[in-house]
Amino acid sequence: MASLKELSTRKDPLTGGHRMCPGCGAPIVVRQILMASKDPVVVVSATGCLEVSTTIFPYSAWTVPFLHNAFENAGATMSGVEAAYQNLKKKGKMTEHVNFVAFGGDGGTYDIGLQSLSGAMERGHDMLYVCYNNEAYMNTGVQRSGATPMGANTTTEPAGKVLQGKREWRKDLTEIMVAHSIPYVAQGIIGNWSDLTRKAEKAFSIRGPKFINVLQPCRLGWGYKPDSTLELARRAYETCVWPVYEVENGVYKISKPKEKKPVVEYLKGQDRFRHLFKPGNEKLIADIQAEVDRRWNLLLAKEATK
Amino acid sequence: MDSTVEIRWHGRGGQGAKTAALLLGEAALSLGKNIQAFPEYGPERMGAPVASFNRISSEPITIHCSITNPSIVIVLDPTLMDSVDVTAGLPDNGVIIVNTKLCPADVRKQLKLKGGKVFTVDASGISKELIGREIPNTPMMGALVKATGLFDIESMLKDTEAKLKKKFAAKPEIVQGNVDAIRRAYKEVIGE
Amino acid sequence: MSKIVAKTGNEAMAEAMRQINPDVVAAYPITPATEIVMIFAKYVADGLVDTNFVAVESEHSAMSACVGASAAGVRVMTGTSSQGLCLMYEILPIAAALRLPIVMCDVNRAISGPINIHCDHSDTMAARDFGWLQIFSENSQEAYDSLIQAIRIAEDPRVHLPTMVTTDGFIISHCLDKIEILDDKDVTAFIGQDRKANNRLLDLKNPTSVGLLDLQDYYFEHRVPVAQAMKDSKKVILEVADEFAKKFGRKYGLIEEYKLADAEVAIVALGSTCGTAKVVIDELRAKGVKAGMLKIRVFRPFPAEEIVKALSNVKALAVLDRSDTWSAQGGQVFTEIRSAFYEAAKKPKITNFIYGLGGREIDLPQLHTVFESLKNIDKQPVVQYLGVRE
Amino acid sequence: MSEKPGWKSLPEGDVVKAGTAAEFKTGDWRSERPVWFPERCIHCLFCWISCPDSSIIVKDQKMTGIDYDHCKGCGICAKECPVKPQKALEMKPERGEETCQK
Repeated sequence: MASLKELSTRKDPLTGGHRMCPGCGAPIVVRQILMASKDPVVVVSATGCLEVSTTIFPYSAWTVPFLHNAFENAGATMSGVEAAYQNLKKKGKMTEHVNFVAFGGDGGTYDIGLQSLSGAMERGHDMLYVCYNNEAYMNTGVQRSGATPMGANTTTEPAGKVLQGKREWRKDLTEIMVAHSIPYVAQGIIGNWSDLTRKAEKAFSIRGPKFINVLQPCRLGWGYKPDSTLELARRAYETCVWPVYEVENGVYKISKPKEKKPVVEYLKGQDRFRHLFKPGNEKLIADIQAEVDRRWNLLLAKEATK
Repeated sequence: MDSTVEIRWHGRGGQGAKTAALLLGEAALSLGKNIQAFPEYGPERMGAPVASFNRISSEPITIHCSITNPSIVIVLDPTLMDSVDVTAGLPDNGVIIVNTKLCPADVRKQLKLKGGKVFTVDASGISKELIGREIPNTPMMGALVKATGLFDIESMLKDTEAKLKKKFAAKPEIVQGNVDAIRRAYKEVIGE
Repeated sequence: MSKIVAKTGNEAMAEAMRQINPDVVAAYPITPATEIVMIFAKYVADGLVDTNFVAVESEHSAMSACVGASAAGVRVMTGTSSQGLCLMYEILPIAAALRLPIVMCDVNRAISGPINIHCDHSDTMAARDFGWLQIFSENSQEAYDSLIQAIRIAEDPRVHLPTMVTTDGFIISHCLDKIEILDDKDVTAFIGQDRKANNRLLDLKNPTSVGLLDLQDYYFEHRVPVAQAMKDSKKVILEVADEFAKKFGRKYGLIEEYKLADAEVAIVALGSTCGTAKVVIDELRAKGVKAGMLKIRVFRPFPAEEIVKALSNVKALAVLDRSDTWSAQGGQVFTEIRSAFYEAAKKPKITNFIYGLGGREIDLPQLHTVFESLKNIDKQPVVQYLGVRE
Repeated sequence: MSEKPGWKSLPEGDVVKAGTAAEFKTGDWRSERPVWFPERCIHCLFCWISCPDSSIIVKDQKMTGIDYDHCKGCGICAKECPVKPQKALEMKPERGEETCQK
């Protein structure tokens, strides 16, 4: 695995001067994933925070070839780019190996782009799809997505006098991707660069479709101080709210925290969960803990069965 | 259009420039004025320079183009003066009100401003002290009323209090803090 | 050597695609266009083409993959119809704004609802404002010839716009017809071996960003060039048609005039109806009626000047639309032709017949009715629905 | 608006050369700035790999400074700096406390 010193000699895929919020995690995901590639990369991004803020004409923060098409079609768009590349390679017009990486937020991946992603994975294109998952539609103002956790306050499922934020458990997209039987699926966080770049390196070493789901705290939508982006992600890992694991050819490998902390440790630092701590909402927190435990145990069982 | 007052608010994403314009618009409406309040929409994020606008008139307002020659400019963040041309389009008899600890003469020098009237107030300090957080937008409304005489401060406070009470039903302390901050800024704003 | 063969419209288009040998095809099945893709997929399976065929999971993804592949710099084709085209609508203007010369086989079919698989022009007409060139075909031969020409037109640096070539669903797509197929080598020579792309996404040495966010200060400047390219494309279409005529003998234009020179009554139509109308016109001419027809081959760009010039001596004109704008003001062709005549000193009286929706038969007696109505054009309503029960 | 190019001089099709955002300065977004203390720095590069704005300058695998033209002052670098007891990066107010002297 490449050391930070070694990574620092590679091309930074992004320049400064983009318009993401101070402390935004999305560019950190991009940098850690793409710098893991020794080979040239070509990027497609779904519409979203990352895309609008990095490519305001005539300013592009991408130093690598970049294409944006629309919101729900990063998977399909990359399918076309990759097919073109395979054609050029077949005809001897391109020789160098290229890693194709598509980025989508959770809205563009879990929800509106799921069909396009599923199709691209099923067809076996040689590409890595990375979901920079901040658990809501942040670009349009913190609306709930299929990735939003139960209880979180969003603008389309707000906490109010009667309802306490999102009423449904989040969709487990990573397991949906595992069910595609693609060679490599992983969950990671920002805040653990060595794990994330190792996973990206692993993904780049495998031909075929790969998927990595990266939890990326959003200071605007989650509500915390901008310097805590990485720390908060690590809290999600330590509480097993966001398990960090990989599935290579169907075999599970889980990174287990030294000590599994209670979910409260994760929830309490965020404005989006603040209402859960009001008197009367104790059961909601207990429910969340129970569901986190259930999913964690299920995952452990999957690892155990091999 | 002579009866129309046009205002431009400069702030940073997350500082409440848009909210300030909306609050001012609503206050002016309840004082019997015709109003518009609109933000500049872009992909800018927290911390990025943003602007928002008001039109206030005793006549009906039908115009829907952007404001290029505001008679009043309010700067919520003094650091914006380094990078944004906050005085752009300001006429010679215009008014600029800046949230800063500096005095008007310092601001005039920094902006290399020849005409107009400069006012300053430490809205950040006031909000920190009275609201508990740095949200300079509401105190700046008090400074605005003092500097321009747009409306009667007590009438405006009454209306804003009612609005805030609705918005922050769960946090009454914030409402009082905001009202006090507006009143304090009204008193403390310095002109030339 | 060219050869005369029997082929349906779909087979003819698939044959043209084989000869064009595009680098990437991304497509999804939909009646009545499915067959084009099926035949082409077999060519891929048999190694008759070098194409990377992406069998996507929807038309939205088909057009999205086409945009990706075309931005990568290669020659890209697809085929669809009706709801499939509707599902592509979101991506069609992106292809145009990115100036990607994607070529599409589009088989005209009614749009839902109610669901209907048969011919009308609603799908294609609703896509008229997305910056795609639109070429209509009267029969399989025209579809075949136009598809080959479309590659040249779309890839011309003066154009660089996506292009759709249409046939009428079932009426042409599934009708076996006699057509002349060109020699493979001649087709390759005509279109050129490869697309000469600019701004290639896969140019790793000169990385670019493609498809940026434009705010108020740039969006307009990126849309207007599409209009200019559309304007400039008229000349290119005619140049390509001339070269095609010189090499292969069949002549095409933006419009086709049928016995219009001295016509007093005339119709305007697109697609397969034009062939049927020619028979009616011949019958009327035999009876001494000075009847004629203007066929619109190219609807985008809209050949307004050419249409006005060709019809200026006509006294009464019926525009036939196989689709409706639902504006209660007539069909797309009608409203555009009326608008084109606004400045003209000499103009015919014009009425509109909307006909054939959902594959409703258009036959000789109905077309005779249309011509009959032109005798009393002053008494005709502006818009009429032909052959609909009240 | 006047100095921006017209449509006839723009490149075809909504395309720009890579990396032009470097010309766009976001340094003025800062209210706090990271200050680097080279003598404390162990060149672990945690700050560099964690920076959302590519604003930690690394040369020959060593931290050499901060790109204040683009740094937005989020504070992640200082937070992630592992050096103890005093971090090699500290957040300081962007400007000194200036007050009205009248």
